[in-house]
Amino acid sequence: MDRTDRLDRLAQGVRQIWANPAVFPFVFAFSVGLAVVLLTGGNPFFAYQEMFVGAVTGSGLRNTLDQAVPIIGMALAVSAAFRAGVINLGGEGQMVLGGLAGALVAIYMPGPGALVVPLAMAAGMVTGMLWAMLPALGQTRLRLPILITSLLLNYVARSITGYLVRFPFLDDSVTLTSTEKIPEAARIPKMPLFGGVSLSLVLVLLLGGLAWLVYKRTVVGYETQMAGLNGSFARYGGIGVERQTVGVMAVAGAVGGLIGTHLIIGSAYRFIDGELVVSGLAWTGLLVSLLAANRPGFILAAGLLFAGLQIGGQSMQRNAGVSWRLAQVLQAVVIVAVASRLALGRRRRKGRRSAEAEIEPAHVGEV
Amino acid sequence: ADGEEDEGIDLIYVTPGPIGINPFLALGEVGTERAAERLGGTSKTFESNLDTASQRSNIEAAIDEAPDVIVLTTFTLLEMADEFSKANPDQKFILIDACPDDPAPNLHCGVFREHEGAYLLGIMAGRLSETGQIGSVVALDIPFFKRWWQSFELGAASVNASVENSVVFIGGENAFADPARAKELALSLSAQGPDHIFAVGAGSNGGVFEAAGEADFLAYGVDINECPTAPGRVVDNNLKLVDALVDQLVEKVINGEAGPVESFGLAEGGTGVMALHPDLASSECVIADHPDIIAEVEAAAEGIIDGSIVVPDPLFG
Amino acid sequence: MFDQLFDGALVDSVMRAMIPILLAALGGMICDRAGVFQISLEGMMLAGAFAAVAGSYLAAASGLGVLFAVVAGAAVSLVLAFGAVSRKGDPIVLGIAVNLLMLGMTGFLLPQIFGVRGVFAHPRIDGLDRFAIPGLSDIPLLGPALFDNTIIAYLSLPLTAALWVFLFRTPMGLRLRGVGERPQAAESLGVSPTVYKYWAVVSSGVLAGLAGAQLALGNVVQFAENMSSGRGWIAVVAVMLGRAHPVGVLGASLLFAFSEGLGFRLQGNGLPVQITDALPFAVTLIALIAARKRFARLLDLTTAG
Amino acid sequence: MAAPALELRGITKRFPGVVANDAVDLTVRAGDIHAVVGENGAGKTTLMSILYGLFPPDEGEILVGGERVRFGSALDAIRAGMGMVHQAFRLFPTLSVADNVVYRAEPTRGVLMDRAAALRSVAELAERYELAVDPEALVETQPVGVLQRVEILKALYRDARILILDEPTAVLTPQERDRLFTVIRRLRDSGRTILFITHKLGEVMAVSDRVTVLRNGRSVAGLVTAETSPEEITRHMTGRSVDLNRRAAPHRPGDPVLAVAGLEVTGEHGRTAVDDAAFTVRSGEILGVAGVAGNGQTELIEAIAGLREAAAGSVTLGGADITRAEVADRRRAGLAFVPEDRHRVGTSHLASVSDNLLLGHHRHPDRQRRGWFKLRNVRAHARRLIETFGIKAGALNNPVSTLSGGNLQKVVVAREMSHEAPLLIAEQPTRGLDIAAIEYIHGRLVSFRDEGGAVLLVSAELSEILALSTRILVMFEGRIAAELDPAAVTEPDIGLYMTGAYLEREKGGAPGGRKGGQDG
Ligand SMILES: Nc1ncnc2c1ncn2[C@@H]1O[C@H](COP(=O)(O)OP(=O)(O)OP(=O)(O)O)[C@@H](O)[C@H]1O
Ligand SMILES: Nc1ncnc2c1ncn2[C@@H]1O[C@H](COP(=O)(O)OP(=O)(O)OP(=O)(O)O)[C@@H](O)[C@H]1O
Ligand SMILES: [Mg+2]
Ligand SMILES: [Mg+2]
Repeated sequence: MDRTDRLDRLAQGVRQIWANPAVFPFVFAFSVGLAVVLLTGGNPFFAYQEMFVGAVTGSGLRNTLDQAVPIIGMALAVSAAFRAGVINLGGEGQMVLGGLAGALVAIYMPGPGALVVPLAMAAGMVTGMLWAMLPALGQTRLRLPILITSLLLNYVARSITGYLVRFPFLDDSVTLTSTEKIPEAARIPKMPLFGGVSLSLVLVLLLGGLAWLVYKRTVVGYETQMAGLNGSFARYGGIGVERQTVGVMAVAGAVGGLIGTHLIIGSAYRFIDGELVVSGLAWTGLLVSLLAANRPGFILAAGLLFAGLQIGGQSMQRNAGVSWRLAQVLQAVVIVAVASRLALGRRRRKGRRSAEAEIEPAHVGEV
Repeated sequence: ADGEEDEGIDLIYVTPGPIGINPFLALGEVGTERAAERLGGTSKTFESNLDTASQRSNIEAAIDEAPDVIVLTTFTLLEMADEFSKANPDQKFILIDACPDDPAPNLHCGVFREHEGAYLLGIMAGRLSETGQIGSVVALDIPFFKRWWQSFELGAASVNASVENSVVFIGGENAFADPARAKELALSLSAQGPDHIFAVGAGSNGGVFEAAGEADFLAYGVDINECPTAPGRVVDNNLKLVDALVDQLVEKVINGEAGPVESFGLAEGGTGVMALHPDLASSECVIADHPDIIAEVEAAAEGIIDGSIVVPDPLFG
Repeated sequence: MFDQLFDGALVDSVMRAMIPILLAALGGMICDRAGVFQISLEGMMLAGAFAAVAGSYLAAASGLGVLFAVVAGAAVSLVLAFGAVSRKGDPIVLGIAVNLLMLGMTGFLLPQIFGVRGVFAHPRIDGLDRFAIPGLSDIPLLGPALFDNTIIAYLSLPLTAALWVFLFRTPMGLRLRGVGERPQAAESLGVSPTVYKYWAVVSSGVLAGLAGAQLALGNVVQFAENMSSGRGWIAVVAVMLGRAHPVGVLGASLLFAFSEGLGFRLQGNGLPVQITDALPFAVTLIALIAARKRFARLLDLTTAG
Repeated sequence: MAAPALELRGITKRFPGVVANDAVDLTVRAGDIHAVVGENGAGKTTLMSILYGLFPPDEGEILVGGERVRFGSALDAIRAGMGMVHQAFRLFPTLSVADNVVYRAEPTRGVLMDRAAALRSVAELAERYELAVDPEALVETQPVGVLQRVEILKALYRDARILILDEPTAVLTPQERDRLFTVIRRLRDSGRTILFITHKLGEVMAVSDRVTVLRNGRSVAGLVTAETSPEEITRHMTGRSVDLNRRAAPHRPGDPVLAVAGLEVTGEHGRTAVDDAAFTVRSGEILGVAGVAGNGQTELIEAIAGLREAAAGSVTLGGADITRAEVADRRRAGLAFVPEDRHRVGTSHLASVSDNLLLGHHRHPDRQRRGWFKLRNVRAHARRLIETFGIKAGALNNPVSTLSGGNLQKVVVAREMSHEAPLLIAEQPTRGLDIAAIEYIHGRLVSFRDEGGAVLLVSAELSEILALSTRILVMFEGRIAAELDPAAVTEPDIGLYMTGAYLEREKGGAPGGRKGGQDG
């Protein structure tokens, strides 16, 4: 076999990889980013290098893992609803209210950490759950779409927490609108890993595994998925879709509240008004779930990736002078590319007879 | 860098958010750069993006580089400054605008007595207001900003006991950079009577000044001389000479002369108003047309400096 | 107390808050009628605001700013059109992604082009002039708001009426409604749903771009990161609450703008900001509940299966 | 002789994995009624869609009046004089009849629509062709028969010279069908050419001049109707001959399984869809429910299956009152259900074949324990059904949308029958299926009955009702208009009840049964 032949085959192989429908959206997004940086006079290769280095080396790795905890957590939360066809945009409110409830228990509840921490988590979960059930009941009882009400309730949740922190639970010894500090004993400990990754990482990994098991192996997982794929079919088959809507929202809210609690008693150590909202973590988690088509394994991978993009983006801004917003652009373009089934070469959109197993484009409620 | 036996000193300035939303943050950068230049070294700026993850990763990246001093700003970074200074005893930190209760020996705080300048602005408003009503448009309802709006009220009351004060908060998604909301609030505030409005909204202030042009009121700015952005509509500003403070404090820290908390007010030249500034004539501030009030303000400033007038700090009693 | 709350300045403030929401919601309404669920109004509005400021700054002329805004809104809308119409992607996923994309892109371009972060204000940015219509602008209470305003504001109310005529009295409007209701039926009569959906989405981009221009060159004269701050989402709600009918959309936009303006007022009257901030959203929720019988169609659009 | 009205040469259309049309030739003489027949999936609809410009052929050419044409869209086809009435109506429900007709060819005054002119021309057209419609009525409020007239008016309004009708009779009563045939003939006599697609050979014989048979995407025969027979056509369609007239053997029913009493159901727009329905279904019998679509059958079935609330009355299954029970409880009480819409209700296209076969008895103790699936049993169950029912499916994990229409229906039937429920509701179980698939499903229903099952069969296909039922109920305007004995009635008799024709007359004259909804 001669050289050019082999080169041809190599080129073909490379093409096969990057034109692969699961890979191409990333190739596309990074190409868009490259073009944008070039056009605005930056050096994209240096920028990408700094982004990568910053995300996986030194304290960057720990920060990436720490950032991945809430992203994966919120993605898992939203996946519970999305795969059942329930469009929950209220993750932020569920997270913020849960976070405050968890913080209050951690601050005011006396007792040993081993008791207070789980209780704080439980308080966060219950609060997030109850809050999430409001739009769920709105949909099942009043026929108000969850998509809209859950979104509007985010703003209400902000105001409620803002009020509570500003008035009854204000720590007036600091210059911020904030609760008191979480006592050392009531904090989620760090693991001796890469210089102190939060123990919550284990928690979300377990949650991911649990989600995988439930989605794949249980009757509930099957029923929720059937409802997400085709509500009429599910109803016809005897699945209580309405009750299920309330159920998956409750789970999504509980997990959201848990993550909110983690963010306060495992990371910030105070509930500062507005801080959780500003982080945009609920939205990042939502995007991760969409990208992963609600599949837990993919959520872990995509969550790590997005966390890395965010942390690496900071490093890129520090060292390459390219705004971290590029990371946000890359995240969004990946989703657009996947949702649009972008691909190279052959026509991707097969007719209804296509049996090929390909990465399915992100669909709310469709796995 | 890397703290080896290099000639000059290295400084890293870490912000809690985008520099553009707050002139205050820009001044911190100027001060850091100036110090580096004066002391023959280099400086870098790590700009965060308002969320804790980016702030944390920037501070850690700064610590990794082990510069001579890391300069942090605003109360937002208070917790992290405390945590990281205790965790890295060999690294020197400066924190501007806030201070933990028991700062580590390697953490040096620089705080301003903003209430002194705000008090002086209050005197101007108390004298100039025709409706006897004044107001403030403040970014957030947090205790820190009481130094501005409460002292503004106090100053006004000192010259006009019957003055009424109202305060509104910008809030919303983006309080420090939402000029549209600030403008609406200012307009609705002015419609209720106040004709002198204190804009304590950093990047949102532009909205208040635009409102001043549309509804007939006069505004007051913060941190820098904001009069030129809206000539004829801004009376004066509560200046915070962050650049000077950072510059001085860096030098003190390098020379080992800095205490745990350095407070800067009128006496130290850390805060002030344009009325008493040498550049008043070219400032485009409305106050320049009122020499009588300037005289009164000057007297009050002297009283504050010599202690005959006490402007209480609304934050700590 | 009431005369303290309600006066000309409140009307003015309500009008200013309403115009961007109304324009974007009219765009969303057209898409809804064409059967495309449009939730990227927020992103397109932001793109419009950025482009408006950029154009106005570069040319020192507000006209060019508006043109830039319209082009930017339309360009961004093509992402949704391509993804949702040509590629049959999920419009909800695409809409959320487009919103994030524009937040990132404008935030990225701001320092890259103008060297500032956060807020970009500059004397070169030419704001939209307000034209007073002599006589009418002197009408007490309503005059200044309605007849001393920017060109975009003047456009928006007649546009609402024009869209009503377009939708319900012209052949194109009939075809558009048909496309939204039964694309196969339209296609079998030679009307291409794809073409109509593209135009609908691009129109919404143009309108959201205009909304952004009004925000950044009319309401204020500067660009701030994330300055649309949720108005696009409110427009989505307005489409729903107004049942994709021009009059309903106008009413819903007005309701929201009014409760926001009222919130600002109430804060001046001593209500805590934490409560007044929630007012427009709470009022919208209550309006939704009151009008709940009517949302079956949207519910079908937004729930899988 | 003049050029043929229409000529197709070597039309080929491939879809991924299927050649829907394979070098099809078709010549249609001007002024003919030309029938096109073929089994499911033979490619009839595809061919007509190509002819109507909905998508381009991969190969081949189309000649209209001897001229080569290329249709980029339906608009080109309309301009060339084509008109099409689709198998599934393509109307806009919330628009008026007039708007539906003039759509895309609206009369205008300036830039505005001239609504008065639209109403006028639709009314005129309707009168000229005796197609009674109310131009101002909203389409969603109109019965099926009217909808079809609207479809035909749409084509006539555009002055279609060649009119394609894809399975137009599937939803009509025999009487409506006869009226349609009159219209078709009148149109032919006015010089138009008609292409007429159907599965029903009786219709071919009754109305067409010529007939083309498609099989597996090829045109296998072009016949003159007068010179052929149903048997010959069938042979061409299937490559073998089948018995078209099998009737169920008489059978002795057992105990009541389902009892419905005084049932009232509210339909769309708050109207009473089912009014005071009462009947019983016994084990070992098939109770057929006939009626024109839209007379309450769907609502009746949905109320029994728990998909729609009953406004009054009671439903008892195996002795238990299930009037207000949830779907799951009804299924547990012994109800299986083959729904009318297999694409949207009976299956979930994106879900796998295995998941589709599981629904409804996924909580069966054999398949799960405490909420955890016994995956091996689940798979075995799916394989067993695929084997027993001869479903042609690839891997178990393939999406069910990869199956053909007949196999999809087999999935539904297999799943529902394997519930071993005493009651099986079968709603339009063979709609649109080819003869072989119909035979198979009929056989299954009969053996289910023979094993002591009770079947409630709803069908618009009178031959099916007659062939399978032990007793027949006819629904008209939400009421049970008659209970008939299949041995004593003919299709036209049932048709008269279906249109309410016998309601006016008092009892007496009606053949084969009694009026009213009493139990049998
Ligand atoms: N859009 C499409 N994509 C993929 N395959 C298709 C498409 N349309 C039709 N087919 C397939 O092409 C073949 C011919 O279908 P067609 O609808 O023309 O059959 P038909 O003769 O009209 O059948 P029926 O009697 O069921 O109406 C079938 O196998 C069908 O599944
Ligand atoms: N929405 C859909 N998605 C995937 N496949 C479909 C869809 N609709 C129809 N099909 C497939 O296309 C083929 C032809 O479709 P068609 O609608 O003609 O069904 P059908 O079985 O002929 O029903 P009917 O004649 O009663 O309408 C069927 O075999 C079916 O499997
Ligand atoms: Mg067909
Ligand atoms: Mg068919």
